[in-house]
Amino acid sequence: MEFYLAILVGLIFAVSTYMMLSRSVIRLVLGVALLGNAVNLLIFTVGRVTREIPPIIPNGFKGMITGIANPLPQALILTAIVIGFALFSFVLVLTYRAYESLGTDNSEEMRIAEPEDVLVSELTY
Amino acid sequence: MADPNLISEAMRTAPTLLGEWNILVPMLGPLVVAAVSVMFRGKDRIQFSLALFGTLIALAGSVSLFFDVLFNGPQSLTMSGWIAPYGIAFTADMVSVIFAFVASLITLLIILYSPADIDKAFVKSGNYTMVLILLVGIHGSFMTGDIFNLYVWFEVILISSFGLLILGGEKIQLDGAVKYAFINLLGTTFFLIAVGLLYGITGTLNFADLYQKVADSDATGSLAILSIMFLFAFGIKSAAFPMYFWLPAAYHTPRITVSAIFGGLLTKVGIYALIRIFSIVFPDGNGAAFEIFTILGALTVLVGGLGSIAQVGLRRMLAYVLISGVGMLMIGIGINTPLAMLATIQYAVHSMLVMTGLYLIAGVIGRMAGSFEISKIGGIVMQYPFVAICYFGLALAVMGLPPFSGLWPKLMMVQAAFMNGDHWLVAVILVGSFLTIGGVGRAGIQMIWRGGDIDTPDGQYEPRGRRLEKHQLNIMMLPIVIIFLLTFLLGIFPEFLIQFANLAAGDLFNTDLYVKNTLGGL
Amino acid sequence: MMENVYLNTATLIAQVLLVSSFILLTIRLIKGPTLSDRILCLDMLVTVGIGFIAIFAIRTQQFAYIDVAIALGLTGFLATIAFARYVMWNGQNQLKIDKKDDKNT
Amino acid sequence: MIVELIISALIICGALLCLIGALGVLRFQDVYVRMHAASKAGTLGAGLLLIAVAVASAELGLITRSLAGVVFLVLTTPVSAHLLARASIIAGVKTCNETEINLLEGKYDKKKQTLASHVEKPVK
Amino acid sequence: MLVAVLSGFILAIFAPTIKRFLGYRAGWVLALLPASIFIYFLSLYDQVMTQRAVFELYEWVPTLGINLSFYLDGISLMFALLISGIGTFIMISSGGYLKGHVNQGRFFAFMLMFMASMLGVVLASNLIAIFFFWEMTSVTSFLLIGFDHLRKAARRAAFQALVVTGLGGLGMLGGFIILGVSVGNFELVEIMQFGTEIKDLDLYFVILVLVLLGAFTKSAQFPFHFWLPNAMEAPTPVSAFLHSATMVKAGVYLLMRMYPILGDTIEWSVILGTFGAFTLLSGTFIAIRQTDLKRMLAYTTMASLGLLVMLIGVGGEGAIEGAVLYLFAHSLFKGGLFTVAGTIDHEAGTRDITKLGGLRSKMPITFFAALIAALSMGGIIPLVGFIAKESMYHALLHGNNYTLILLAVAIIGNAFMFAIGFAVALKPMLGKLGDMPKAAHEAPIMLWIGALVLGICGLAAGFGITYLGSTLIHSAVSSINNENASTELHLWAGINMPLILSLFTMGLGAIIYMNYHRVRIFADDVLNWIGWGPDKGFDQFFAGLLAIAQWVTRNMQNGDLKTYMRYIFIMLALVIWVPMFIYGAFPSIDLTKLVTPTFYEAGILLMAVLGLYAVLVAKSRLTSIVSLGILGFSVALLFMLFGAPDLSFTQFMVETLSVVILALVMTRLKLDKSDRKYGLYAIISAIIATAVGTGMTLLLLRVMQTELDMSLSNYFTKYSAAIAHGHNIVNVILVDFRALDTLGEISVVMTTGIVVLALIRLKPKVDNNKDQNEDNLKGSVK
Amino acid sequence: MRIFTLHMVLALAWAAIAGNFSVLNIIVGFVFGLLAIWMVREQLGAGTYFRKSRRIVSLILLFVYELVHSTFTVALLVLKPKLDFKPGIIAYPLKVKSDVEITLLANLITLTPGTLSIDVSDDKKTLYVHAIDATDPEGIIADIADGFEKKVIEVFE
Amino acid sequence: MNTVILRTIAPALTALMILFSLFVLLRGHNEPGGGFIGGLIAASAMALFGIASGVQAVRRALYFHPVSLTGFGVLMAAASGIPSYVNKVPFLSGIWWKIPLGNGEYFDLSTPMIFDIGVWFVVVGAITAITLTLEEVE
Ligand code: NA
Ligand code: NA
Repeated sequence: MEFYLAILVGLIFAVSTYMMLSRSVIRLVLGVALLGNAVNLLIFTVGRVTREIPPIIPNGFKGMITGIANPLPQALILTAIVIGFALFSFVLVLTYRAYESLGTDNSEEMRIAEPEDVLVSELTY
Repeated sequence: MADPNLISEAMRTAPTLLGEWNILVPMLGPLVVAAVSVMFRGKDRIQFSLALFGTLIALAGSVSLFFDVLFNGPQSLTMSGWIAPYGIAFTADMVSVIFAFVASLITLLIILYSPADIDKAFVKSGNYTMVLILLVGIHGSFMTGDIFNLYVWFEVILISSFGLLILGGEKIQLDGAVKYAFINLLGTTFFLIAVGLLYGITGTLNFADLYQKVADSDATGSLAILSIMFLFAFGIKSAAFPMYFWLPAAYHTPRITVSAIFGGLLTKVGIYALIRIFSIVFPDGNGAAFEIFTILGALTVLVGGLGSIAQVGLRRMLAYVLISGVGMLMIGIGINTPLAMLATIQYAVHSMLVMTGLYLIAGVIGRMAGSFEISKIGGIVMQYPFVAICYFGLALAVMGLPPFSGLWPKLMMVQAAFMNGDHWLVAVILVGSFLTIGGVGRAGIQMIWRGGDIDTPDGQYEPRGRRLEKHQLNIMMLPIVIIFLLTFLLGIFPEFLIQFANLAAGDLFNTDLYVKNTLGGL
Repeated sequence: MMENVYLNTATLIAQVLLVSSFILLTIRLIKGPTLSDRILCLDMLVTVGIGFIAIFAIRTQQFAYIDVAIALGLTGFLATIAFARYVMWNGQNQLKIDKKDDKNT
Repeated sequence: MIVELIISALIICGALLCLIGALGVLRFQDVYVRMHAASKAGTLGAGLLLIAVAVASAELGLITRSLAGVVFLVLTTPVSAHLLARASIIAGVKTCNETEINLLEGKYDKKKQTLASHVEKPVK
Repeated sequence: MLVAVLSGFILAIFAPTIKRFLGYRAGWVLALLPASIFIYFLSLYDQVMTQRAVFELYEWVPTLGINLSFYLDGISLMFALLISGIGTFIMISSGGYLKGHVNQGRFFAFMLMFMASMLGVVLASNLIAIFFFWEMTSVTSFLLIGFDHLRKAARRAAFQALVVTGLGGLGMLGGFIILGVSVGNFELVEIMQFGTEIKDLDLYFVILVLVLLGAFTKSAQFPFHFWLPNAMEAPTPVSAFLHSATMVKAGVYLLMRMYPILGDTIEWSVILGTFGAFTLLSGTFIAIRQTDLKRMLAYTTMASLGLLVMLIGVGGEGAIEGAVLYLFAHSLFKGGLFTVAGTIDHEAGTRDITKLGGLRSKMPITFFAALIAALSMGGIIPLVGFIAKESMYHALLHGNNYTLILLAVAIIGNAFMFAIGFAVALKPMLGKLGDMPKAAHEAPIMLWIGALVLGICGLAAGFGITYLGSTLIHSAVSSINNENASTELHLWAGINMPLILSLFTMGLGAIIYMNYHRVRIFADDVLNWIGWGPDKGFDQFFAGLLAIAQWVTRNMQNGDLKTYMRYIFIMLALVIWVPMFIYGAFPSIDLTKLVTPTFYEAGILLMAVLGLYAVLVAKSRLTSIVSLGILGFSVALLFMLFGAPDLSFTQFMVETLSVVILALVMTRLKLDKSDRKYGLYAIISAIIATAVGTGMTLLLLRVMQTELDMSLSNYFTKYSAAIAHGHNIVNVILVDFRALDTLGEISVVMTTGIVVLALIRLKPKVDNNKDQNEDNLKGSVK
Repeated sequence: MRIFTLHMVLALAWAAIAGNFSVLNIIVGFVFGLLAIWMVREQLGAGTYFRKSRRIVSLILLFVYELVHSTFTVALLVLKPKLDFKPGIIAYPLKVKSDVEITLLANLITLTPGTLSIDVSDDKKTLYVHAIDATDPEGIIADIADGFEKKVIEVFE
Repeated sequence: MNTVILRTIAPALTALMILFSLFVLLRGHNEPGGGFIGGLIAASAMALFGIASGVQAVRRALYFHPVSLTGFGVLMAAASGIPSYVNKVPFLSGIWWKIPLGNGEYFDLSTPMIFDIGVWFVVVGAITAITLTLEEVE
């Protein structure tokens, strides 16, 4: 099963990369969202997958149980999802503010921080 | 209650002593204060006091931890009562505490400078809270002994740096922030990917445990890829070639205190992580990582140096100087000998201090001249000779000229490179240093010595900027003078730092000590 | 997992049906043609998803999953509302919008 | 045994309804008609499946939660359908060619964002 | 000696204060320091003579084995005496020369620091310490040259000096470190014990070149000489100090110091000889074209340095003796001449030799001082310059064919210098009164005292040469050669070949002096015809560097996020693929062992892929967002299928909230253009994307070939319910086992809250389009 | 409402007496409480309480019936090879006044055969309804008016 | 959005969601759920409330500024590590108390639970702050 998940992970990475190579910052944001999914799924896959049995210990049971899904990657992903969501919100709002302020979501037109004339043209002392 | 036998096999049973909490203080102190300051958001009066308080706690914690580590060796505390590698361990060795101390000190200085730079509206929007959170993330990164936990602290740093960067919402900031945000987000994401895959190979997250598991692993090919991926991810964070774009795009856009924090601290955390990971997880580089370090480092030095020559803006120039310094650090890590690590740590401390100082003084200069454009700045030595002296000293420091701190790490780095047989690196370090002289020197000559604007005729001096009020200048100059004195003292009494940096470098090569402290002699 | 033949067969068939529904809805989502159609598909997808979770819970006897279904029932609706809000706003402000690009406007 | 049969029937019916709903969404001509398929077949289908869970799980907490799930579905689905339909109308999403009458046409005032009431024409 | 070196620095700090209290007379007071240092070194004279050297060592950086050690032998003693002695007079004359200048105090400070640095260079005996002080001289001379900083030329000159000497210093550092590491010691005394071993090192040539780079740049050897004449922008006392006794001699000192360590090899003689000879000739040739007194002197200084370098290159006792003598003589006469030039400038208001004339009667003392200095420079008996010349001719005569060529060079060079020396000293004094801006009269004592004393010293040295030769000079030569020299000097050695050559030189010089104007025109024409020189070259070099810098910066940092992203993702692809190829770390997939997915797993995977496809082909951004919802939904279902209810739960919720926020934001955007991209760029993007995607898949598969160590998860499973009282292991990990992660994570979430608020709420009041950078300067204290 | 509160108090009291606050026990308490109130319905004036309860149940039953019915109607349409129905948007004149009633009615309409509420006019007099088969608008209006609207009014009167 | 239907139904749904959120929060230790998920549900509730009834209504309903809630949450989570200090165990160690309810039953209070509630506050506060702020942007 990991094999198929790995292919899906690769596909998501590819699409995410393609999106992030766009001019439109909105597409970049979507690329970020996709990337988050890809990474989460990657960690999930790398923790090896088990079908159906959640890492929840049945009531009254206190010892070691087997056959459950690997809980650690799940916890890590949970953390990563929430962080990813927070950062996603940020870049989204940032994009919005950049759009509002710069009048574009086209990254090619975002040249205020780095205009053409930032370089010294001749020697002076 | 649970079976005592079970508890004794799963948990730490020895009582936790008061002193052991010390390792938490630099992180937890500012966090609690930051949480309080969030609750009092909008009350600008107490924000500054809280920030000062939080930073002082962090500083006090760092200092006390420093001595603890100095006298008693590396310190470790595994959280939540579990034993490492299952719980998250904080482990502090000399490297951590040196970085932690300098970071706290710099933050304190910047906080002291802030009232002269930060508007009320900024304070109400959480400027100081973000600084505190940044400090939390930085200290967390320095102390943690767990690679996923490191990722979390990196995210803490990242989000607070985003906040500081956009505070004010100017067009230029937003533009810079867009570039900064996406590239840095990718950096941490790649880090997370690498962490995930590393877990997939070793099944563990704790540094000390990783040290053993990676060494025992026969998945050398995958580990080689991962080591380079870590290098790549932290390379983005540290602004190494060719992943540094975000830095020149953004560092000149926010308030000067923010530039100073960024310049002084942020890239160094990436460097710290590289040092940590490549001393514990991949101590023998697992392949070609160290060669890549030196190659990228060399390119970074050169590109940074060239960039600093080409800039018309003071802050932009400093950004490139900073990048060049990152290259030096990368080179040091790549050489990977005790001397090189000593040089790296020494350089890191020097660079943290000096870059902060330079950005802060750029703030004074910019305020004075009404612009950060070098061609519009002039006559500083006539208006404020004291400012000129400070700039001059910091510039010398960053160029690596005596009698300031930059000389020594450069010297050690050259020595380490030569001793390691990397003769070409000697050339690169020297050329890089030369380029910095060209950039920083020429900018300084123009800003300090020239009469006024670029068109000012010879001998005519026309002050252009607004005169700073005296108390404002005093607020701004105090931290700068402290940094100036520190870099001067480190220039003439380098041994003061070198002895500690040497211990730190020793710690980095004495991995067993770290492992033993973290895993409790397992 | 389950000893009962009827139930086993039923869940199996149901899963086939639901997965088919997913795919059909996805096809409609890709085809569009308007944004509203796509949103509708997403909304329906969530509804079918709730059913899917229910079947899954029955099949695996892991009833813990039911809470996920409930949450989905509560919040899937929120996404639709947000999108609807966007569509409506877009309709109200179609002043500068290039129709070639976005068919729904 | 009977319980299992009931569950099986519920499951099959629910899943079938979901499929029909999906098919309707795929087949129908415009978004408004598709909404009929989605809101009715979908809700009943998913509802039946949740009821199946309620029946299958002998635990009271689960029963109540499953039924609560049904209630939530019934509460939310019409609202989202209403909002989406309304938004589509405002956004100018055309009804299909087969549409017999459209009394909403021209009732929305986009500037004032108001919807006028329908005035009955004099009795035929 | 430590005190002697440091006192200069410490006094420098207080110099401005002292000046504030005493005014220009502070010069007298401050001169007491170099004077007492001079006396101090004189007092060590006997000790040096008897013990050959005095050594002092302080621990400095013990970790690195670097000491602050001082070593006083003949050569360093001679330099120390010259520095402090001449320093004394320069301090005095600075007092007068800059009388009334607002920044005189600063000037004193710089001078003192400079002097102290120079002392450090010549006294230090640890390579690193030498380097430290060496760079200090670069820094302080930079400050001095740029003292008149409001003039662009001064700024440029200072920058040149900094860059050129800085470059040299870096080279020297490299050389020193290679040397020190190769022999395992940085202490000069120890290194000198190594003898020929060093010359046999593989890296000998590298060390030599690097150290010579340091020496040549400092000593203004061609082609690094250009900074020196430009350094004339400095006030005259600086010129005198820099160009007579000290800074430029640092290079010569270094060569002398290194002579026993690196010298006496073919490489050494050829490089030093060639560069020295070329510098001598070009220096004189350029000097003669000048009309500015100071520039003339500066170029002759360059020539003299060439001469010295040439002699050190030749090596051997005779040549070294000649070099030491010439160095001694030069320090005295050049110091004097510069002071004279400064005095004339100060009194007449010009340094233009074509305008000056007839000052002899107005400034008799100055004239006298000038005359003595010129005589010494011309090498006329009985001045010390004469003996120096004799000595060097003697040495060059007794060498091989190569040294005979150098002899010819030396003769021509000396003849020119003879002419120039007289031109400087006599032209302004003799003839009719020139057309000068100021009515000149004799300068105050502070200005001429230095020149006079130096001149008299030169005279005295000439007469006392026998004594001097058996003591100071002997000692210096011995220490350079690292063996006891057989120095024996006399003012009059009888009529011999060197004397004849000397007379020939003077004759030639006299001819040049008489045809001075014609020669100058000729030199001018030639140099104009060449049209290119290192001075222009410096600008061209920097322009070139700037062009490279611009090119690199523009191409790397073009301001376009898209480009940056492309670099990053190309890097990512390389990071995965290159090592994968190198290590052959491809996954091996056993298709027979693959677990077949159930139909519903396959269906959900298919749905995910369809969702991705929809995202990709979506024409509008909103369609992409909705399609993204499908992917998120599929991933959540996958989590559920593989036993992760918490993840599934969170994923659903986050997906929903993401969509809500996206829709809220999209509502604010008026996106009016299609952002689809076609053509080459899309293809490149697709290639990069494919490389990244497949790379990730392969890497992931490869990683999963290893057996996963489940010990962590097993531990969590074992103790979750038993000790941590929680049955949901994932939750227990989050709030107990790894609660610290969660603490960090909620800090992120909290910060995101305030950051987003700040982002939306805090907007600039006036969105100034013109100069955004200016807006950052608005902050104020309220 | 007053009686409903009493009802809840009784249910909780039962749980307290039993010393068991499980959901099951509270439900049991609720049923017993209902019985108790029914016994004293006249004293409490709880007649309407029961009438209302009955009407609610009746509404729910109608709804379930209509939902199932409507689903099958739609299902038939979906499965029919040819899509030959004539959809349309009709205006339903509202009799109900309050927001809650309107909302309830609109939602019920959505879940019933061939109709889907689109929007309510600002004066709350017209409910625009999309009908999947709008060949007979009057019939649909009459169905709603006699069906759901009547029952809704009853519940809320 | 200004529609009668949504406006009418939203408060009920919001209340239900909050209730569900608390339920998910409190049982997270043993079943799927916990502070994050609970917080996300509650935040969704707030978002819904905001969309339906306007931002001001939510602000009034919350009484505290949502950002203050996040600060409180972090403080609470961090504070849950403090009893460890007293008990001489490392930071964030789980400590369980049985709080007697007076009738012989006990309420299980634990530091992990306090921690999780802190998480809940943070998530609710931050996301609500974001959605509300976005809602009210001009
Ligand atoms: Na729904
Ligand atoms: Na949980």
